[in-house]
Amino acid sequence: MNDIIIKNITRIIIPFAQMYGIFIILNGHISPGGGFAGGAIIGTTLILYTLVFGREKGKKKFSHKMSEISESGGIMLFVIIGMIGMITAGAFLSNLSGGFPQGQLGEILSGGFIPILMIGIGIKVTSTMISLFNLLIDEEKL
Amino acid sequence: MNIIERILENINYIGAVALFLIGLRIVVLHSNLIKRIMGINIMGTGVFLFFVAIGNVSGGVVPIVGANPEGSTFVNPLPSVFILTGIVVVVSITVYSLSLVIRIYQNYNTIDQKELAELISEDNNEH
Amino acid sequence: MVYINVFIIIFLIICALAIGKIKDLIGAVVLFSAYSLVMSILWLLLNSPDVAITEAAIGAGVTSILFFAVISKTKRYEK
Amino acid sequence: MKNVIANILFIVLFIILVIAIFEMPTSPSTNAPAYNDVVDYYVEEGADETNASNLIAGILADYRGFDTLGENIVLFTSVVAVGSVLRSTKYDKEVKDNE
Amino acid sequence: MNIEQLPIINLILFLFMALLIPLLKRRPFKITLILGFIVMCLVLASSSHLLWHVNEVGSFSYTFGGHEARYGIEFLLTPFSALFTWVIIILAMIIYIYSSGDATEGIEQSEYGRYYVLLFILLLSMFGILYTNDLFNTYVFIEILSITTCAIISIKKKKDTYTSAFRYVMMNEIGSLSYLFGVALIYMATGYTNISMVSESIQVAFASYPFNIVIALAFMVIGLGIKAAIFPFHIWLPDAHSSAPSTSSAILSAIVIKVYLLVLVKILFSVFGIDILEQMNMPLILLILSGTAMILGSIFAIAQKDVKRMLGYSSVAQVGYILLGISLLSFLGLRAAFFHIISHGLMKTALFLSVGEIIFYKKTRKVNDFDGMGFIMPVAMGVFSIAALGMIGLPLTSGFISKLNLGIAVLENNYLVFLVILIISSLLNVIYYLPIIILAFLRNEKYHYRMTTIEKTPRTMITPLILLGILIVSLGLFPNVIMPYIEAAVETFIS
Repeated sequence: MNDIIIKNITRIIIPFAQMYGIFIILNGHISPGGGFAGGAIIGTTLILYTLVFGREKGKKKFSHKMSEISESGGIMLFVIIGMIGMITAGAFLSNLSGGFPQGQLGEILSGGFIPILMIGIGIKVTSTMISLFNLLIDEEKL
Repeated sequence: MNIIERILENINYIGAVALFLIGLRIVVLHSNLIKRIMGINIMGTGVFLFFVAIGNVSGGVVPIVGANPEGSTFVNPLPSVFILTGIVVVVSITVYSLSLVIRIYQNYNTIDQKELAELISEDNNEH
Repeated sequence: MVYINVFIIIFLIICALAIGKIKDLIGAVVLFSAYSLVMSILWLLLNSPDVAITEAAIGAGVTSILFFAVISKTKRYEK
Repeated sequence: MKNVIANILFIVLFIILVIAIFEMPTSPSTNAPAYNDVVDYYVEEGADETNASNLIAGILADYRGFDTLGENIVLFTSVVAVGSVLRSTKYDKEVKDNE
Repeated sequence: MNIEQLPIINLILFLFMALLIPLLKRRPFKITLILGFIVMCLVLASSSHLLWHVNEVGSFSYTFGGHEARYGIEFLLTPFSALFTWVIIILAMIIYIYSSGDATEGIEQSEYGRYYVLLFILLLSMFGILYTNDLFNTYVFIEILSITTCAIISIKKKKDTYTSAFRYVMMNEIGSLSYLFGVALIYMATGYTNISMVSESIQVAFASYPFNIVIALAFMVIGLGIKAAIFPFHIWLPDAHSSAPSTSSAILSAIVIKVYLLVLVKILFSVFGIDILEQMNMPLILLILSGTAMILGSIFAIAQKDVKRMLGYSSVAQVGYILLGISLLSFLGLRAAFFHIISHGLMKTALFLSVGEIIFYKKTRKVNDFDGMGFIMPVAMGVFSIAALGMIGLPLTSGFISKLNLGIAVLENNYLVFLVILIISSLLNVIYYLPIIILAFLRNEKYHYRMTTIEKTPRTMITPLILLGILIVSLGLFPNVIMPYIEAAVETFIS
């Protein structure tokens, strides 16, 4: 696509949409939202970028290697947090009883591992959405 | 009329069942493969609507502690949790079946179930 | 309130039926997107905003884009 | 003809289900059987036990965190599965060459 | 680290292995295979220990996050789940060793990594399904299982795999969503998803809201029936089995279908309970389905020319046997069903793997081409014959014991009709299995000279086949080795 209006508007919109996605992820445990919704929003912005500026530029923003790392990294983070609970409290995914900091109810830093998990899920969903889109749209490299 | 009142009371459940069955009809009877995947999505939303309707409490508020006035009743949070999981699962299945559709189109040059069946039976007869 | 609910349900059912009937697949995806959006409004009415946000982002956003991507690589019209 | 029979079948099924719904505990109130002691526990203790003010996030990540892990595995699997289907390989080359 | 952590450690081991494989893709593939084998050995050790533990010390439950079972998710380790996870890991190891001998027919070298990722996630989901005691958690694992099973079919780059995988994924998804609808209805009436809590309160719910329970039962049985290929819903199975790679067909037919049947057992006996089932006449419906499956599955199998399709239809008939045992709702019936799940798992694995070897080296899948195959590939055909005789139900094989048990269970309930059906179905089995054995071994003297030109097959392919042959025969000779464990597993449902 070579339309200058679309390109400029996309450039303006994307940071705001990504900020909104990050806001939703970080506020997941104090207001409606969470990792899935926020991750999907950030994922759609990346898809929009790829659609407007082409596959090559999109690849630069979010490379294959990066998506692979965040792909397994999301689950890895989840399991490691669960294992910490297993070691400290004797049960997989122990939250506050596993020794995670409690924080102040209603603040961003609260809820033990919930914000960390939400960030992990957000990264995972983002990378999944963009890599699925890339897989579907990729030209056959023969 | 009594019956209309009852329908109005249970409209969400009836809608959920209707959507489930419409989705099922599209999946089973429609011949276009992409439409069938959409049917799966419609079926899914039907089930999720059923779950949400179970969790709803009229006059209730969203279960966020501290954001609501004292004494207000919370809606049931558990169905929402189930659906959040369910939505993502249905998306994964959708994407996987879409990838299969791309491959089927590349191999048979059609995404219509009836034409596909003919092509496959021709293939089998050749061997 | 009840009447809005009833109206939305009727809209959803008509949308779902139309998805089954329409011949143009792009149109079907647009209908599906609208369907998801209205569904998320309904879930907002039923007091579950978390699900509504997720459905609006995933159902109306990502799924539709993926459908468009696939239709662009296959056929647009069905017979 | 086949479609007509199927449509009638679906309509009959729909009517049966609607009649069944009338017998179900559908009232959107706290008296519904789904709104039981478990929900009360979540509402009363959930915020203290997880220290997250959004109860849904608390349940999602803490009480039912294992479901969420399973869901992440579904996403991971879907990427692997789509990759296994769509990554072009030698087979596609052969098909292209034949054409 | 006490014993209660072992189930979750099993799952984490599988998950880590699956995540590790993509990282190892630049190294020689042997390292991945050896690591995977080590993981499987570890899981086998821990499952064996768990099997011993639950039978000697007693069942235990494990809850996540230290919450009470009703508020969180619970793993329940009973003799049932311990026995069948143990069986699954043994069968999976045999198939794994076989597939490591680069005989994963039809899968390309570049896809091996993904194949093993999917295999380990498949094992994870099956373990999860058997361990978990939560209806919704079961749904999540069922979805993982269905997406991985479809993916290990479509990983083979051939035209017809895509269409059959597409049909399979559609059927699977209808099944999963029906199951989820059933969960919604049960949740609506009882307010729990934990199976123990549901079974405590389901009698009350059935008294006040019978429609909920009836429709939930219908949806769940249909949903799981589609996935387990119970008779009218079996249409996806022959296509999927015949087009998949041989190792995948073995996994599908020997393990995956059985897992869905086990979930069905769990749902029928633990969630609803015998009382409600009998009030709804559920056993009768299931009995009729199983009877038709036993006859029609075998008749369809006779008509097939493709050997893998034939084996697929034979699975439909065998699911009928298992369902017959389940639907008798008696101790003996369930015992026979469980024994048949194990013995059919062994026999079908042996059949698919030996056929897979023949397809791999001889590139033929027509039944008629098996002429003199016994002299060309004696080990593969020998194991095939043992397993086929087991399917017919000849003495000295495990198939005989399961049919004997099934016959006793049927007689106990005075269903003479089903004894007749059992015998007819066995005779039909004879019609399609025996000609292959005769073709391969007894006719065509001219092939004798080929004995000298036996194909050199890798040891990793031969060993599992011989092992399977030995297991089938020894299970037929000494069924009492495993019977106490099966009886303990049955006692978790019927005391």
